[in-house]
Formats: sequence, structure tokens, C-alpha cells
Amino acid sequence: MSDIDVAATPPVGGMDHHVSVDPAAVEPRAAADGGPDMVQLLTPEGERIPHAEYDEIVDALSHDDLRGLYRDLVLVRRFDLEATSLQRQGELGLWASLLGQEAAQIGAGRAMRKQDHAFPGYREHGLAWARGLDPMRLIAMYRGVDKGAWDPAEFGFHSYTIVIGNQSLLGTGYAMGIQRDGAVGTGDDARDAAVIACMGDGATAQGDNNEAFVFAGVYNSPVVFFCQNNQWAISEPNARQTRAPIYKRADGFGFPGIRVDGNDVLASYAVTTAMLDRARSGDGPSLIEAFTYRMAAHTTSDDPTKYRISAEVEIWKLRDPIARYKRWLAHEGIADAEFFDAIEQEADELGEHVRAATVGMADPEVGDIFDQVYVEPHQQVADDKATFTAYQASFETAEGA
Amino acid sequence: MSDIDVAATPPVGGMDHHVSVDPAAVEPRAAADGGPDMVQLLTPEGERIPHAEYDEIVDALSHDDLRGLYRDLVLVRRFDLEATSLQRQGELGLWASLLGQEAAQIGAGRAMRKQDHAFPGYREHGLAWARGLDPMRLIAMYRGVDKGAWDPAEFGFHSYTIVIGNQSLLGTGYAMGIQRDGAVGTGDDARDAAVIACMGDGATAQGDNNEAFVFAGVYNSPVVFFCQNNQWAISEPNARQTRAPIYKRADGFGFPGIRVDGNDVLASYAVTTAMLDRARSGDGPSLIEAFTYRMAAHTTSDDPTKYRISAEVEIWKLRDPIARYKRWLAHEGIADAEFFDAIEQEADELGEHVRAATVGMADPEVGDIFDQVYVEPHQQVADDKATFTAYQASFETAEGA
Amino acid sequence: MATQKSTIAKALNAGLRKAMENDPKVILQGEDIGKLGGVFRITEHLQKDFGEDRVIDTPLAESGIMGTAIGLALRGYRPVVEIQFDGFVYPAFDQIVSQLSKLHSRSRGAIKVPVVVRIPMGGGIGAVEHHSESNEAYFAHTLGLRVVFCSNPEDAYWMIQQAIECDDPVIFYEPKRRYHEKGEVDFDAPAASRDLFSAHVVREGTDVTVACWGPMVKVCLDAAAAAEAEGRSLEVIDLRSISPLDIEAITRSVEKTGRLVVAQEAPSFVSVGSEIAAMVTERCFYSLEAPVIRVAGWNTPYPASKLEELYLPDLDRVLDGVDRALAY
Amino acid sequence: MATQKSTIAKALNAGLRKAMENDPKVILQGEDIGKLGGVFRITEHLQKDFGEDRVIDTPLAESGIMGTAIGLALRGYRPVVEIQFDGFVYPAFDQIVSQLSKLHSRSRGAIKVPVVVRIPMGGGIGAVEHHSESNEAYFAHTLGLRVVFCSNPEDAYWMIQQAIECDDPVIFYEPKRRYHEKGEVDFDAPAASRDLFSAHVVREGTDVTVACWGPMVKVCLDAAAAAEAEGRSLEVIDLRSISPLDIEAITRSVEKTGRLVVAQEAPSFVSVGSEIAAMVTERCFYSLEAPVIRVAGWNTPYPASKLEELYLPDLDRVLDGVDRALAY
Ligand SMILES: Cc1ncc(C[n+]2csc(CCOP(=O)(O)OP(=O)(O)O)c2C)c(N)n1
Ligand SMILES: Cc1ncc(C[n+]2csc(CCOP(=O)(O)OP(=O)(O)O)c2C)c(N)n1
Ligand SMILES: [Mg+2]
Ligand SMILES: [Mg+2]
Repeated sequence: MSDIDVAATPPVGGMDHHVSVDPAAVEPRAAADGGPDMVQLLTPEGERIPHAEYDEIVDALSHDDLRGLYRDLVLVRRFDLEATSLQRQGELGLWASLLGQEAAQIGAGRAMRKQDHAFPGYREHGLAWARGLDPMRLIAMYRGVDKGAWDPAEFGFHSYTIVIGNQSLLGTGYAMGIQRDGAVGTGDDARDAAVIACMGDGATAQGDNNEAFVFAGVYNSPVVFFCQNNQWAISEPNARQTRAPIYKRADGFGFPGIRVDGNDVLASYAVTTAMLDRARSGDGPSLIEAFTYRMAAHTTSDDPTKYRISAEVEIWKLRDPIARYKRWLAHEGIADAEFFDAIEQEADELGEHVRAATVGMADPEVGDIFDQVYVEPHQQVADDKATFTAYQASFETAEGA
Repeated sequence: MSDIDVAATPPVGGMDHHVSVDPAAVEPRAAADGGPDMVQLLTPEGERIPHAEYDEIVDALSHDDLRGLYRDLVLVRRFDLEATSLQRQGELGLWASLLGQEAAQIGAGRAMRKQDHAFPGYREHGLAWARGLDPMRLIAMYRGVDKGAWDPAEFGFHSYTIVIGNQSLLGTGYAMGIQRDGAVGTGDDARDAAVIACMGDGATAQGDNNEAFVFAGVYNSPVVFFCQNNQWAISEPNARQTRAPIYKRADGFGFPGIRVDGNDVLASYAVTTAMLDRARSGDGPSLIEAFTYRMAAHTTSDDPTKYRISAEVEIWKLRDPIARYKRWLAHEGIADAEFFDAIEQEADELGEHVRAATVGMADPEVGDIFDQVYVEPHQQVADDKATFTAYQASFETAEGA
Repeated sequence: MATQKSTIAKALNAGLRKAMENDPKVILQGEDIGKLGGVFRITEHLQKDFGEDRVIDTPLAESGIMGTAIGLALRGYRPVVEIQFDGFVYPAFDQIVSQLSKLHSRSRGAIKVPVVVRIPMGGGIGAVEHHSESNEAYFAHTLGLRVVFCSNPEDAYWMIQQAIECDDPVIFYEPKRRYHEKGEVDFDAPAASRDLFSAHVVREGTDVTVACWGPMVKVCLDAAAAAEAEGRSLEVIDLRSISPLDIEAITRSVEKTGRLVVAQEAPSFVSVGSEIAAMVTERCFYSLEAPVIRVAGWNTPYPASKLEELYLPDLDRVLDGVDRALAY
Repeated sequence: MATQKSTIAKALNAGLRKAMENDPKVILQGEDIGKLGGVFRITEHLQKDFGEDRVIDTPLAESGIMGTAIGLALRGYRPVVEIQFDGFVYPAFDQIVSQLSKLHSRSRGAIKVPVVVRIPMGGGIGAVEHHSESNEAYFAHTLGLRVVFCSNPEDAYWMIQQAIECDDPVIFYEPKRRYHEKGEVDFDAPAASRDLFSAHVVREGTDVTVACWGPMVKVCLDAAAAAEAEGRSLEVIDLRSISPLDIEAITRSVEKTGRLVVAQEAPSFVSVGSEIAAMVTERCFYSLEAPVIRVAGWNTPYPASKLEELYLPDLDRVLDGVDRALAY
């Protein structure tokens, strides 16, 4: 047909451009649904799907509990939106929005008992809320007033962790401590404890998370790995982080993995409850993949229009976690318009409180730079603090003079 | 029955001593066989078991090839034993014996094509042999003359790697390079290439190896992860490294894992051949778990009597890779006593050669300390070399005077 | 086109593009460097123009990025790796220290690993933890690596090209708070005409020498301008490379001025500043009128961002260092 | 039992045992530390006596070991981690730098992470690559960590106990080539009676101060003995702790002698020796008769073991350093 020798034509840029795997070929597109293995109790339309294993857990919830979940979802979303707008107005250095992931986090957080411990990343505002952490602590961190200075012991909620993967190992070690305290499998509901260790979809690629799987498996430790697959790691889709669906990772480490609809608060609650029970009773670790979507930018510094199409976001809007839950509550007659209005009102108040408290937040003590580097005195830090203090004082003297 | 309150008795050392998982409960003991999933073509008794998938590959081997494998096994074992005894006599700083793992390595090494590349750990003497590396290069490294100074490009056999896990990522990156060179899936037998990346059973716990699985999966790279499960990581059994059988790890990363009898040279050859073919033709990575046993100490510095019972070693002696292969060759009439004698003779010669060459090996050049730290000049290294040289010279002057 | 105004960010982008055009073996790897163009947009448009096989969005695993980059280098490629922020290089530390820095000497020269590791470094952008670190001391102490910093658009352009051409592994630090500062760049000048590893006297002076690199160069130049108003003449040296260290250039200046201030963002304790002080004192023992003064980040972890202004050495602290040197 | 002859290895074992007896929260983690007792037998018999839950054989993953140790500390335990060899600490570097060293300040003091990281360090045992490194500079530069070295059996015994009692994370270096050297140990002396973080003048002298730590202490003491024969009086200081650095002790000695030699196995470039030189020069500018002389491993990766004798500073090189200091 042609006298051009095709084989001899050098590929563009010296490369064969067919070597990359087409992401679409190995993993469903981000807009895809979670597939048949996904545990879903509430459809996006708010219809309740029966489930042999999990109905019992959900059915045990009182109407108060169920309304409480709704309240959590709405308040956390409002808080998050307020934080985003505070950042836009220059009041925060950065904000990582949880928009779209409320159900995954509230479901998991409310499945925890007092004695359980959560090891979060940097986007776990819903989990923090469920653990009783004052949201202003999160604001303080993103405002740059501190680095996340709460006491984990107080809330069973550990430091926000920015370095991807680190917290899973900390959580696993903590769970090893629970074992050594004899607080697993005693049957005492107030004693047996477990850990939730959070990770994102992108984070599953990190060595630390896989080592956490190894340790938890080998020691049969009471830790639930809770992966929020929000489809994106900044600009990279799932297919750039793993070739297999995330929940399938667990099996090769010797424990169960489950995919749950992360936009379904009942499913997230039920599956997490079951896995925490399993852990507390001594049956070891598990991996929950909460299939959800990051509706906002990665953080306020990010511009998602560079890498994802809005049609995808539109599809996920139809799967909104709050809308479906509200529909179901109303349809079942568990909550009425008055209740919804009251929550709306409370949300407004929370928003206003957060705004006022942020704007009025005191700057940190300058001593913070030096004072908690070590528990016990350290000569070089002490010397630097003295130099710093004298240096600062020299200005005051100069100004005073 | 007793008036002692059991619950109130504090556990010894403040701990509940029942929290550890019993290793035996989660993984078969080291002496167990590989289970029904294991690919085996030759029984320990030397009987050939037919296999629908792999017979074809083995049947394609000529009698010369088959005798060649025997020669490899015997010579490598002899070399290894000689090295061990040289170490005992103070000629080597250390030796890591491959005793018992010859078949796994020779099978894999002979399945490679010239253009393939292997990324070894520190015990891959059989693989090195199959790639044509002069065994004296290995001796030089363990003698402390150099740090493994061969040119990987020359042999398709990369540096010995001591830091557990590092080489799998290097191998995966190399495989990504093969893809970019358009040397995958072209159908040209002399062009399409693949990588073998080695790891031990203990090494599967390391973050790097799991990240290598992630990268290879995501990019569908032509790399075969070759894990020699010799049941021990120094003193720790498999159960301390993973809760699930190793070959099952692969599935959760999106590619196949296969357990093969690592003491069966035919099976190791066949499975590796199939997986390398798969990789070269563009179908991506795989994990081979070669189920074998470390018959010797971890290294000459190790004392295995501290942690394993000799009965276990006795069981594995009955599964010796060379004995079973010899039996089969003889039974099939592929090799006769004369051949076996000739190989024995050759092995003796090799042993003598290695001994003589080791004892006579020149010490390294002192310049080696400085000369290959950088490709291009570096002021501080140059300054140190000058100082060193002057300092050395000062003694000569002093002695001369 | 002669010289043109550009930012460091754009100059780096242009330098990477030029290197990729010149050599098909140059490939980029990192998190979000493809469609997004990197969180700082340093690789913007490069994936579109050079394809996904040369501008590789990697899984979120720095040891993996580094290890596969070394593997690609073993295959003959010249990978340029982007570490998203300074504080995220540590998962790759093992691959950098155990493999990247050592393969050449391990193999007695048979292996070359021309990998460039780009790290946006330093503070001053109001970021959360782990995003403001100056960790050059770790890599400078790791023999087998080269460590360089660009401080302005002009240098950024040719330095990144030279780093890529260098057959040794190079840690290439970029002062992230200066990414968008402008300067003249001669995009036609051949990269090879300068020396990546020699220091540059960016301002001549006679009273005190000030050695600095990366983001501190501008601070020190500003300090020198301010000092001039007070009748003090500072000589400012942009070291560019801290491994190797162009000690001759520093000592030449110190022999003249008799005084040296080293300014860096990193904590002083066991740092590059310590090394410069030690070396200069050894070499200029009789010409030094004062001990070498180090102006540095405090010996603490990087603080919450509301405190970073008090942490980072600024113009006043540099001048205070100068005063201290002159007080002898 | 009064004092008794012991090796460093046995003294460490006894110190660990004592700490475990005193506090049920003390637990050990590492590769092969159980039945085997560690590759150097430092934890010998401890698993037998304290059980598998307090002496934990871990998977082969250093980041995992470190991360879970931190997690255990968060639960109120006091983990003592064994890194099998110096060159294998790097996979744990991220956990050490990003979490271990920073959790206390991140939490404004709410969190304590009393983890001890034991590292058999240094060369001289004819080992293969990665088994002979002196990497203390990395950790000394990491504020939030404490870094100490024992140099003899007596110190090994009480220092390990104090390190375990310390509420800050401690990198505890053990000079592997000296594990089996003997010395007197008072096993009854309470550990608390000394100060882990203060330097110790191990030999008084008047002409030159020699500062050293870990395996170099013996070399320097031998050098001092040899120097005495030539009529030179060396004052030898075993620093014990390099972070914090007992700079007062060093300057006190230097004010007396006017000369300082720092001896270390690590390469000199951007090292603890650099810091000592910089600090001492700042503090003793007018009393120093000579610049601080550093005697160190060469600025290269650790060489093949047949060359290590030429790499490691020995008695002659220390004396050469002394000569150089005295030549001013
Ligand atoms: C070790 C490390 N590398 C890189 C980063 C920069 N970074 C912050 S978030 C992020 C993506 C995380 O994606 P994912 O795990 O899916 O979590 P998500 O943000 O979607 O909740 C990256 C690359 C980091 N924080 N830590
Ligand atoms: C990162 C790292 N940690 C620790 C070691 C020390 N070490 C050398 S070999 C070994 C056990 C390896 O076991 P396995 O992976 O099963 O390989 P095998 O020795 O059995 O071939 C250990 C812990 C090392 N070399 N690298
Ligand atoms: Mg995500
Ligand atoms: Mg093994």
C-alpha cells in the first residue's frame, strides 16, 4: 500500500506511545458506581435496601440516633463551608474541604465507642466532630495558630497527620498497645477497644500503609483501616494509585476488605460498627473502602478544573449523602419539617460562631517556637530562646528609646 | 472452687499474655509443604507430575538443556560450599549461603533471555551464575575487596542489594524504561524484554516491595517479582512477616501470584518462563513465590540452632532440589553415571579454582575510597584525597628516613 | 529573543522543556505533574507536549518515585523527579542515601545515576506543617549527592538544564516563596556557559562577607542595600552549590573582608552553616577578625505559620549578624 | 555485688532487663530480638523472661517498627526499638523526622513519645556495605530528638536506663566494634545518679582538648597515652550526648588548653564535628590558639571493608590532628 517502512519510523520523542496503561481499562472511571460488591443501604434516591448482614445494626438505632446523624451531617457540612469561605477571605492559610464525604465520616465516627481511638489524616473534620473535638481546634491549625494542638487522649482522636501514610502505623501501634492492656476480647463493652486508622485512595500507594497492613495482620491487632476513596488524590485518579479496587488489597494481607457506599451514612455506620466489633472482640483488622467523592477542590489552593470534568461532579451531586438521608428520614416519618428547620437554624448559628471565633482568635505565643520542642531542657534550644528573647528585646529598647 | 478472684489477679508483667497470635494458627509451619496451589512438576522422589499449563514449556527443553540445568545446580552448590568454607577460614568477611535454593534460582535464571535483567538481593548466587557473572565477583564483594563492582549492563544482572526491598523499585523503574524503549509486546523475541526483581519472604513486609507492586500494577510494567520463600528471615518465620500466604499478596495489587515448588528446577523454570513471556508480551507484572528452604544459617555470622529445630531441616533434606532432579534425569535416561561423574569433576575443579583465586586475590586500590564517589570532580572529595595522600606519604617519608 | 522578564517558576518550566527537547531520554516523574502541571505549575503543559510516557504522574509514594527513577536511570534515562514539598522527601530518604548516592561508587564507576531531584524548599508562604522545611543538611552530609539551589529566574533556567546534564545525582532545591518573583532571563544563552558548582559574588563589598543560598539571597541583598545606607559595605555570595561547596570563593572574599556571616533558613545545629564556619575558620584562621556568625532558623521544628516571620531570618537578623561580626 | 567486669553488650542487656523489671510499660521491638536475642545478642534471654508481648519480633520493615513504636508510646508504653544496623535506619527516617521528633511540639506538649531507638553504629568489624555507618549528623540536625552514644560498659549500663526513663525520644548509639570490650560496671549504682546529657572528661590534660564520642573514645584515650610518652598532655572528653551538646564542658576545656581536636568516624562534611568547630570558635574566639581540627572519616561513602582501616580515624590520625593543632 505504501512504500514507507512503518517499523523504521521512529516513534515520537523516541518513545512508543502505547506503553501506558489506559487508566479506564484497569479501573472504572471516577464517576462509575461502586459495583456489585459495594454495601449500600440507602440508594441515592433515599430508598432503603435491605441487607441480611447489616439491617440488624441499623435497626438498633433509635429515632433520636437517626436524627442525630442528620444533625451531624448538616452541621459538619456547614462548618466546612464556613471554613472554606473564611479561607477565601484570608482568615485561614488553607482549608481541606470534606464536602461530599460527610456520610462516610459521620457513619464511621458514630460507630466508635468512647474508648476507641481514631488516627486521622487532614480532612477528617466529620470524624473529629463525632469524637467531640471543638471544630475551632481544626480552624486553629489551618489558620496557622498552632499545628493541631489538642490532646488525643481527651477525645480518642489523634493529631491530624499531613505526611501521607504515617498515621496508619501509629494507629496500628496503638492497637498493639490495646492488646497489651488486655482490652480486646474480654467481652466487657466498656473495656474492649479498637482503632480507626484513616487513609485516602492515593494513600494506599504509600509504603507505610502497606506496612501497617502487614503489622496489623501479623499481630491480629484491633485496627480498622478506613479508606475514603474520594476518587482523587489531588489531580490523580484511582487508576494512577492502584490497579485493583482498594478493598481487594486486604485479602493478600490476611484480613477482610469491604467496599461500602461512603455517601450512605447508614451503610458507613453499619459496616464500621461491624468491623469495630470484630476488632474489639479479638478477631483482628479489616479494611473498609468508603466509596465516595471529593466534591470540592483538593484544598483551597487547588484548581480541579485543570484535571477533571464538571460532568463527573454533576453525577456525584445526584448521589449527595445528605439529600438522600433527609429524603429517607422524611419518608419514614422519623423527622419532620420542624426538625429540619431547627437543624438549619443550628447550622446557621454554628457558622456564625465559627466565623466570629476565627476572626477573634488570638495569635500564638511566641514562646511556642521553643517551649515544647522537648519535655526536658535542651541546651541548644534554651540558648536559642535566650538569643531570640534578647534580640526581640533589643527592638523594644530601640523603640522605647 | 477457689476463693481467689481470678479476674483481679494481675497478669504477669502487667500484660495479658494471650494477645499474640500463635504463628502456627495463621500460617503453616515452615516444615509444611506448599499446599495444593503450589505448582510442582517433580516430586521430592523425582517423579514427574504432569501439568496442563506447564508441560509444554518443560517438554520444549532438549536433553542438553536438561543436563545443563543439572550442571548449573551442582556447580553453584559447590561454589557456595566453597565460599562458606573460605569464610570459615577467614578468607571472606561473610557469606550468605544459597544452600537449598539452587533450583529456584537456576530455574528462574535459565528462563531469562539475554535482554532480560535481574535485580538480585544478596543471596542470588545461582541467578548470578545463570547470567554469566564470574562467581569471583561475588567473592570479591564478600571478601571486602569491593562492594559488588560489576557492570550490570554486561550481564543483565544488577548490583547485589543489601538494603531489603530497594531493588524491587529499581527493577520496576528499569521495566518502565523497557516500556519506553518500545521493547515490550512487539513480538520480536530478541527485543521484547522483562525484569526479574528478587525478594525474600521477610522482604515482603517492607514498604518498598509493596510500592513496587503498586507501580508495576499501575503502569503494567514487564517485571516478574521473584520471591524466594525460604521460610526464614534470619530467625523469624513466615508468620512474623505476613498473615496470608505470600503469593496471595499479588491479587490485591491487580496481577497474578503463583506459588511454585522452589526445590523443583523444572517447575521454577516453567513458571518463570511463563511469567516472563507474559511480561515481555505486554501483559504486565506477576509475583512468583518459590517455596523453598534455607538449609544453611542466614549467613556465616548466624547461629540457627538458637531459633529452629533440626527436625525441620531434616524434613527439608528429603526435598533436596538436586537429588530429586538427578533421580529423574537418571530414570529418564537423560544422563548417565559418566555424565554425573564428569560434573562432579568439574565441580571439584571449580572449587579449587575459587579457592586459589580467592586466596590470591589482590587487595583493592586505596584510591577506590575516593575515585568513584562522583562522575565529575567534587572539591571536598578532591581535598580529602589530597590530604589522605599527603598523610600516607608522610609515613613513607618517615619510614624512608 | 535576547533577555526577557520571567519568574523562577516559568524559567524552570522553560529549562525543563529545553532539556526535554534536547534529549529524548529526559523524563519527568512526580505527583500531579501531568495534567495539573504540579502544585506549583513548574511542569505546566509539559505532559500535553511530551506525552504521558515522558511526564509521568506517579502513585503517591516517594520511595517508589525515587526507586523507579533510579531504575529508569539504570536503563539510560535521565529522570527528573519532583518532590511535592520539602517535608515529603523523607519517605524517599532510604532510596536516596542507600542507592542514589552510592550506586556509582558501589560499582566502581560502572553505573551512573543521573537523577535530578527537584524540591520546592523553605518557608514564608504561610503553609501548614511539613511544607516549609530546609533540609539541605541531610543531603549535603550524604556524599555521592550534589546539592544545589537556584535563587533567581536567570539561574533557575540554566541551572536546571545543567543539573539534568550532570552525570551525578543532583538534589535541586527551588525557593518556593520566590517562585513568582521576576527577573531578566536570557533564554538563548547556552546553559553550558556557566558552572553549576561555583559560587557567585552577587554584590561586591569590603567590610563583611555574607554567604547565602536559595531564598536567603534576596534577603541578604536587601540587607546589603540597607547596610550601604549606614555606610557598611557587604559582599554577598550566592553559593548556588552547597555540595560541592565552592570554598575557594568564600575564602577569597573572607581574606578580603575578614568577617563572615552565613545566612540560612535551616536550623543552625549541625548544618551547612556549621560546615562553612568550620572550614573557613580552618582556612582563614589568621585573617578572620571575628568568628563566623551564623544567622539561621532557630533550633526547633518549623513553627506554626503565624510564627514563621519570627522564625525565618529576615533583613534585620542578617544585619544583626553583621553587627555582631563587626563588634569584634 | 559491687562492681563487676562486663562487656558493653552484657551491660546493655542488664540495663534493658533492669528497665523492664522496673517498669512494665517498657517493651522492646525489633527484627530478630526474640529467640535469637538480636544479631548482637543485646536482648538475649529477654523474650524468654518477659514474654513475646514485651519483646516483640517485628516484621522486616523499619518504618513499620518505628511507626508502631510511636503508636505504642501514644498508648502509654515506653518502646525501645532495635535497628539491626546503622544503615537500616533510613526506611524509618520519615517516621523519625515527621512524627517521632515533632509530635511533642505539634501538640504543644500534650503528647510525649518516650521512644528509644537503639542503633549499633560505626565501622571496624569487616562488614559488608550498610553495616558500618555513622549517621548521627542526620539525627542531631533533627530538633526534637536527643542523640547519645555510650562508649564503655559502665556508661552503657546506666545510659540505656536513663534513655528509657527520658520522656523525649532518644537515638541511642552503640559502638558495635566495642560490644565485646570489657570494663568495670557497678550494677548496683542507681542509674539516676549521673546526667545522660553532660559530657565527661575521661582524661585530664593541658595541651590540647580532644572531643570524641562512641567508638572513638577508646582511640582517643590510646592516642592520649601515646602522646604522653612524647610529652604532650591531651584532655579527652567523651561527649556522650551530641544533642543536646554539652558545649560548656567543651569550652571550659578549650579555654584551658587553647586547642581542640574533634574526632569522629562520620565524614566531616556537614557533621557534628562541624558544629562543634563552629560553636567553639564562636565562644572561644580569643582563647583559641589554632582552628578546631577535625579528624574524621573521609568525605566518601564507607568503603569496602578491606579499605576501612584507611578510612577510620585511628590513633595516628588523631595524633596527626593534635600535631596540626599544635603547629599553630
Ligand atoms: C508523603 C506525602 N507526599 C505528598 C503529600 C502531598 N499531598 C497531600 S494530599 C495528597 C493527595 C492525597 O490523596 P488521597 O490519599 O486520596 O487523600 P485525599 O486528599 O483525597 O483525601 C498529596 C499528594 C503528602 N501530604 N505527603
Ligand atoms: C532494610 C533492612 N533491614 C534489615 C536488614 C538486615 N537483614 C539482612 S537479611 C535479613 C532477613 C531477610 O530475610 P528474607 O527477606 O526472608 O531473605 P533471606 O535472607 O531469607 O534470603 C535482615 C533482617 C537489611 N539488610 N535491610
Ligand atoms: Mg482521595
Ligand atoms: Mg527468607
